[in-house]
Amino acid sequence: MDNVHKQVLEVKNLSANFYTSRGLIRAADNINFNVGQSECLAIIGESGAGKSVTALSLLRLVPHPGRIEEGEINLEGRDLLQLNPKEMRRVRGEDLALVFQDSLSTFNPVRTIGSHICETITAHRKLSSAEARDMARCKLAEMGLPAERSFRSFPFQLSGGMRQRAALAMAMSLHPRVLIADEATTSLDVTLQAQILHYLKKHLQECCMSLLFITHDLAAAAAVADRVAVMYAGRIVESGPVREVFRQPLHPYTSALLRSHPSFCPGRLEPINGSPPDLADLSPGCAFSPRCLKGREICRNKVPSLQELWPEQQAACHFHQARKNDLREAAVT
Amino acid sequence: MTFLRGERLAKSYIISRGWWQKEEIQAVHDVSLDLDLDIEAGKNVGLVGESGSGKSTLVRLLSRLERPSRGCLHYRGKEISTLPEKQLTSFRRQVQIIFQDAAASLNPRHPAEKILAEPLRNYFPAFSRKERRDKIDQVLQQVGLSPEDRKRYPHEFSGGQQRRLAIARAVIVNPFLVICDEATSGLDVSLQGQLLNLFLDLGEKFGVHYLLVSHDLPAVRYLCQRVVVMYAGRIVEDLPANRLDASLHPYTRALLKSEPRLEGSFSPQFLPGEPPDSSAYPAGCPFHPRCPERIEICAREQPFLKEISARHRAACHLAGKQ
Amino acid sequence: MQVMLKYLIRRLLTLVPVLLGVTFITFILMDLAPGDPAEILLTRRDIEVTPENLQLAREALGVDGPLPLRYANWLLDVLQGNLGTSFTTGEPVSAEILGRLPATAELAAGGLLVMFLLAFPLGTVAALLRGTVGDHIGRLTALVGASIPSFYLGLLLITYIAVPMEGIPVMGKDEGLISLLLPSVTLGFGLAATYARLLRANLLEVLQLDYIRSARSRGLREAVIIGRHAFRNALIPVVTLLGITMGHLLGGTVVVERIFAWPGVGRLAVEAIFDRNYPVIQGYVLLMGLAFVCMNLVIDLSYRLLDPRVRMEEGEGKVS
Amino acid sequence: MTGRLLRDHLSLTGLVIIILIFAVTMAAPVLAPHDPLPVELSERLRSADDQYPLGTDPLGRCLYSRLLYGGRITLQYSLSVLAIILLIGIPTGLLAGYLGGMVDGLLMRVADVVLAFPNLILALVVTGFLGPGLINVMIALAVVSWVQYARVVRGMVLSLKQKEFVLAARSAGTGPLGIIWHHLVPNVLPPVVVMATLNLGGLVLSIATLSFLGLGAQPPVPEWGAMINEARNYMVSTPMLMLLPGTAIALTVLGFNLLGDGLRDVLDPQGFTRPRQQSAGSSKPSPRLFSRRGSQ
Amino acid sequence: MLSRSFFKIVFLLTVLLLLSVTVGCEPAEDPLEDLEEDLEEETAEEPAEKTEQILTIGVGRDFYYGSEDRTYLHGSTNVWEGLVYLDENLEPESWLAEDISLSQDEKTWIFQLREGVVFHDGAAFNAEAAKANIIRLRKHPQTADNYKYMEEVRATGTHTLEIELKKPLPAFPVLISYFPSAMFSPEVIETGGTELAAPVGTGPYKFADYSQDRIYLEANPDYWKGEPNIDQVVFHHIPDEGTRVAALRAGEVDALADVGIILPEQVPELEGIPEINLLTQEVLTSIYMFFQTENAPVDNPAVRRGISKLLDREELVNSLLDGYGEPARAVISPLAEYWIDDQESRYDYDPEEGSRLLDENLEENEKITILVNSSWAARWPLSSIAQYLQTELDKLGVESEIKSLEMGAYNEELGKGDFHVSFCPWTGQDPDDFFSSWLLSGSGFNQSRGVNFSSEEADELIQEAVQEMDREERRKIYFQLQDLAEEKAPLVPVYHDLTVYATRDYVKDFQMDFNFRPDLFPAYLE
Repeated sequence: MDNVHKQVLEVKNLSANFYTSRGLIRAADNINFNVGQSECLAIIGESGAGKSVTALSLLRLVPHPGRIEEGEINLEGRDLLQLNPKEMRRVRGEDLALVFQDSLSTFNPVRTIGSHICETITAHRKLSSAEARDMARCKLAEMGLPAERSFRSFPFQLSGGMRQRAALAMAMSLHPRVLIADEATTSLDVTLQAQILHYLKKHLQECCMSLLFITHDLAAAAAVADRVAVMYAGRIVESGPVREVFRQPLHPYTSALLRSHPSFCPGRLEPINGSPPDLADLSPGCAFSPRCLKGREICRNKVPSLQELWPEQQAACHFHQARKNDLREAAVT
Repeated sequence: MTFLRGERLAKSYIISRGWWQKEEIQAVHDVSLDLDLDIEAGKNVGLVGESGSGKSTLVRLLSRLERPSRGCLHYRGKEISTLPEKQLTSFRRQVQIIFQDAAASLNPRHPAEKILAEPLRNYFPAFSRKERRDKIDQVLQQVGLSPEDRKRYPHEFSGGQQRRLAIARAVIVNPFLVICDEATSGLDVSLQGQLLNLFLDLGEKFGVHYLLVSHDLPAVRYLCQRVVVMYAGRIVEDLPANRLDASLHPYTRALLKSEPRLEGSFSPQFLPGEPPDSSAYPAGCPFHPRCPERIEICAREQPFLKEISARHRAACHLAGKQ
Repeated sequence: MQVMLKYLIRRLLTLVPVLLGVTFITFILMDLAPGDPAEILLTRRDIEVTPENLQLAREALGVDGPLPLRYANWLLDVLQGNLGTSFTTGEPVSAEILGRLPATAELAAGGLLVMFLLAFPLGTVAALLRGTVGDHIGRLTALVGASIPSFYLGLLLITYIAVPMEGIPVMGKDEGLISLLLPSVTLGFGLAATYARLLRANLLEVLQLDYIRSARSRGLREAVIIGRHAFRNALIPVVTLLGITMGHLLGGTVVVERIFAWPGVGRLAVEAIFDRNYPVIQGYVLLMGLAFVCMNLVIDLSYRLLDPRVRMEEGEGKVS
Repeated sequence: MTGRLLRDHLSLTGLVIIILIFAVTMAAPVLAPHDPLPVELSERLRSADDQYPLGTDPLGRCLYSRLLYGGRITLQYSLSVLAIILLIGIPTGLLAGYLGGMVDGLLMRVADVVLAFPNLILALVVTGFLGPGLINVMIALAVVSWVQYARVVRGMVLSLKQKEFVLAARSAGTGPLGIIWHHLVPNVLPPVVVMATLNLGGLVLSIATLSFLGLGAQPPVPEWGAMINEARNYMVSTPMLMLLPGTAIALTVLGFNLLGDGLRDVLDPQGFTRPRQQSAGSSKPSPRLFSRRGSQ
Repeated sequence: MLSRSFFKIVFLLTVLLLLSVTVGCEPAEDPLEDLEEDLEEETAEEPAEKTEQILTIGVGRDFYYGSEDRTYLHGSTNVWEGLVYLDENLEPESWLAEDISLSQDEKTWIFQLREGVVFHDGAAFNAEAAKANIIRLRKHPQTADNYKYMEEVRATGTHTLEIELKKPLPAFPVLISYFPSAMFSPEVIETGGTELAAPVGTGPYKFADYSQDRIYLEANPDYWKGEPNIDQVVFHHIPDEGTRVAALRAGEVDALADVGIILPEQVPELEGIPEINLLTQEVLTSIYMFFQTENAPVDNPAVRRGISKLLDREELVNSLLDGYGEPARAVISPLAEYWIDDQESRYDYDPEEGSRLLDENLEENEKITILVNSSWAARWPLSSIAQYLQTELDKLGVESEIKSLEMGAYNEELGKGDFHVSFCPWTGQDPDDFFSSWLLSGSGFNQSRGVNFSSEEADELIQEAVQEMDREERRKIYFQLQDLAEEKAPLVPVYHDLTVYATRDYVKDFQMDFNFRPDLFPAYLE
């Protein structure tokens, strides 16, 4: 993997906890990753794995009753967790933008698409409303939307695909450094998903933007990402270049995921048994151990740490760490 | 004999706008579809289409939950589209349906036991209480739940378990055909995999055939031998799943191309524009505004589904001409 | 705008059967009233009941002939603004009611104003302080407020506020705006409680919606988020409730007017009911029915102004 | 479900208030030291003592006894009205919603017309025509209120009818009656219970209001609203006469409101009984981050 | 932001309400508003300059009767005057007639009218005008009875009016005193009919306007006694007794003056307030308990007497009325002392006797319906009395039911005759007034209140009494009639009213007479 990517966003030891009536929930536990310029990092995982909380943590928008415990979020050298609320507000939308899954609820139903984009622009830039409007129309057109009509439309008047593109236009209206797409293509039909993926990729290259692509759709991640991080029960269990990870998964969870998906599994599927763990009631060891076919004694007692097992490919698994040397050898030969 | 055959089925909804103004919305146009359901023709049939393509309406027509506005529905050679509910007992038992939203398809006020007993009581009134109970226990186990779950209410199950319960209700009466309306869409990968395998297993164990309605091509390909593609309320292509690569309709090909893949650099050749709204389907070939291969005739004339080769039908002016 | 106009026309047309129903009920009330209205009229006026007098009175009241004919006649009269004459004063009912209508309208407006002045700050503050002691106290206050019968509240206000305090009138509407104070409070208080609760719940619900999160993620100021995005959307269901409230409000005026000797139609109606002054009751019911229907129409229209989804549905937008 | 209700302090308070008021008023014949009706002029306006726990009213009747019996009457009549309303409203709504067509059209027209009048006003007028008296108040309130239930139930049925579980039941071979009885009724009832609880408070208020206006309870019947009306001239000299029944009404209504509010959260999460926007719902509940799962 | 949405809503609502106001047709011009504005302006501006004095009087009933009524407005408004009034001894007193005399044949009454009196519209008051009034009153259904013995009315001089009767009638001046001889300008009298176009009288105050429960009166500068002190008088109808008193306490009305205007139970509330003068006045009003004499079991006089015996009038007056009243000992008001015989009391409390009478004459399971007029109950404690009676009946095991109805409904119920007992206030002038209203077969109140009492003996005696020229003889006949009333008891008196009324302390020389008519002429504000 070439190292041309200048790191734009570096996340270190980020933890976000929820204090609920059912106890402490570690929704994001010691998360580390970085995203380079023009790079796309996909975070994949099943629902409840902590992907969305991680995304919201980056913007410091973890909903009540959650809060960020510790860590560092470096955006081009600034630690976002050290900023005061006003500075943080300037960062949101301007440097870090977010696109949600459900574009219908992203927009306030009683305001036009245009007014949403304009208010985003004027919240950060000192522009006259006419200038803001022009800018907004321009952005909509860039997304292949009929600018004037979509500008004046209410969210419910646009079809799902158009709306998602409008949401994308809104997020990109200020040329953010990093775009976080939280399940942005999930509920769309394949052809529409292809459209969105197309626009995302296009902007990635044209605007020197970084993309944090959060999804549970392995195929979409595979299609768009340069690198991928797999989350399970609030932790990153594996990360690495997308092809390596999908071809040769190191963590049993990753490989099980792939074997559950008809696109990646040629024969009969071998889905993971059981269901994702209850975050409020995690076993002390590896969270995947109860479902893991390779689970051992140590897996149930000790949390494995993320270690580089392969060039640029890391995994948190006792089993593989034990076989680390074997792997290295395999690589050499 | 064809198990179920729809002939020129059409469904339109009347939208009332006050008491003098009505508007008719066509959800399904002149759809002819036969479900032979043998190994050769396709034991399991996949119905693929994007949202708004009319597949859900077609499902409701085929399962006679709604009456078609036009056209006939033949069940084992017998026209049933106008039969009263009372004479549909055999059909109802043979054709079961699993909905996308499992939680909504389970009465929140009934425990699992009661949910499963309901079809048994209706279709097998001769069963004794004990027989019924045994049957319920057995099916619960077969779908991966335990007999202890009998007393639990739907909201006490996880999403995956709710789906299993819905499946159990469908298969408990030994149906011939189970229609799965988006039954695996929007689920986590592992759960989706589990359910797909469960379908396969039950298919073998009970001799159940499936009509899998989905927008998820990989899942359809995994489970089905035959794929029917819908667009704008019409069937545009109908072909064996293993011949998908040889599909002739540009829409089917676009669908296949839109699918993100790991292999090869992904540069989706995405379709321009939006799927048409059911209130205003374009004239001519409904796909022509988005079609990369459209020719002059496409805007004028609507192509009909024609036999290209054995078990392969397509509705495209270009199909079979190359 | 044309969509709006079309909608308005359509709504007005659908009102026709409702209004026919309303008038029919009103008419039937009079017709089914126990006793012979002609005889009642005579006894009311201390006039001897003789067959000749009865016949004269009957003709004057138009109470002979078969029912549909009488209804048609009555409806014609009503359309011309003729609601008959009051048994007690002998004045035309329409004049009597219209003369008192402004007072009732003032009262209702005052009640609404009080309601909003109380409900908005309360509801908003409670929502923003969610979960704190202040919120619980607010919720309890609101519930208690909604539970106090308005007649009781009115009496309490008279005894403990109006009488001891100089300058706050006990009754009537002679002192200008200040006279409106206590009746409005009595009328608006209970409703304010309901609205504060509703507004709080709506704000809380809206505040946790995705588009609020989206607005935050775009770096908008909190004031803009609450004002522009949360508040307006939280108001939409409030407007829906207004229709029901109008009923409570109109009903409430009856009680409040009686307690505060407010010279409005409500009091006139109660007196008429007690007096079996049927023409006045009939006029009142008709008027209230009309007013209520019209108000609901206006509320509907304003609802459409607030919520483009409803506005567009029939016109340009898609069909759900 | 009950657990959740009991955890909420306010609903619990409501429940306790209601139970207490029910218990106390139903036990009135045991608890009341005096007959609430006979006039004893020599005992008039006595202040509280051993014989009269709360003193006497202007006609020398024990205020405490009258309060107890008054509550009994209020509750009895409110419940009776509610029973009538439910017995008429629910079946009508179910049938209209399920059958549609003529029945539905007719119901909706009737509802439109009845609902074109403010509730209290219509009740007032109907009572006016029937003549004063509690029974007539009861009839008037029932006439006026059943429509709302029918309409709400109809609306619920219309929405439930499209729900997958009803379609599934058809597919499971259940006939119309079975669907109404097994699938619609159990799902319609909980929100109706909420509505009824909240409505009970409203009925208590309506009965008291009509009695206060002189249309309801006739003397010497000790109804709370009528008692306030009788006590008005003693507002300054003997305020207790008015304050006690007033507080009693407020407390009862509060109890029902608290309980109904709590029940709504438990029994009616879809919010059928809450006024909200019509078709296009912006308030699609956002997915909870951590929903409770059953263990597997 | 908050406020913008908020004001939008408020604006919408305002529009909505305005709309509701303008629904139908435009509200008629409101002369009252101008007047009110005038009043407000003038009171508000420079209080030092004593411009206009306004007296607002709270009353418990509407004094505005309208054009079809005999007098259009109640006499208490001081707008009109009659020919004759009564003095404290209930003897005829001159009013618009300076002098009343009787012709030789005792059949013609000669009224010498006051000179220099003009109606509010400027028309002169003279014999012709009076004649026109008498002709109208005779035709008017409400007063026809008072003139039933009249043969002819003649204007014999400019100010001499002669009324010829069919037979001698010593009580005629009394019979037509106050209301039945009300004089209105000939201009407003409908020719040949009975309606009045407007209440244009001769009194110290002129009618200005009626609106929203208020009668607005202006001083009549041309009043024959001189110009009244107070410039404007407003009669404000406040039906609710609590509101009335509250309004007086808050100073919104300057006086409460009418019969029964303040209930005895409200007196403690007003006592001890230095700004309020509490006054009492013995009035001609008495409270009666009457029976539907055709309905079993009260068709039996013994039952009626029995029920009457159950009422402890002494206790009732002392406790329920706090002493504001006089326990009745005769059917006639004690003000008419002369006509009452010296018997101690005809209506004393005797529960044993009552119980015996009821025991003997009442069958099992007979239910007594007690009707209460709740409009009156806002001025007299009729409902309490009814409940008291109910308790007393209950003690004897007699079941009863109270029906409380307002005026209109009450009258309907009386007409239907579906009741046994009811209570009413009644104000009489002279004994004949009482007997011929209540005991004469088919006569006024006897019929309209549903008593339906009929007795030939009574009829004869009443006829006889009214024609008896000898005062002493006449008195004896009335004693006989009182015996008969006691014996038959179609109605029994409960108590005689002692009305409590009140003014703010700055209202001076304001007094109500036994007819509860306040004399507004001398009154002034300090």
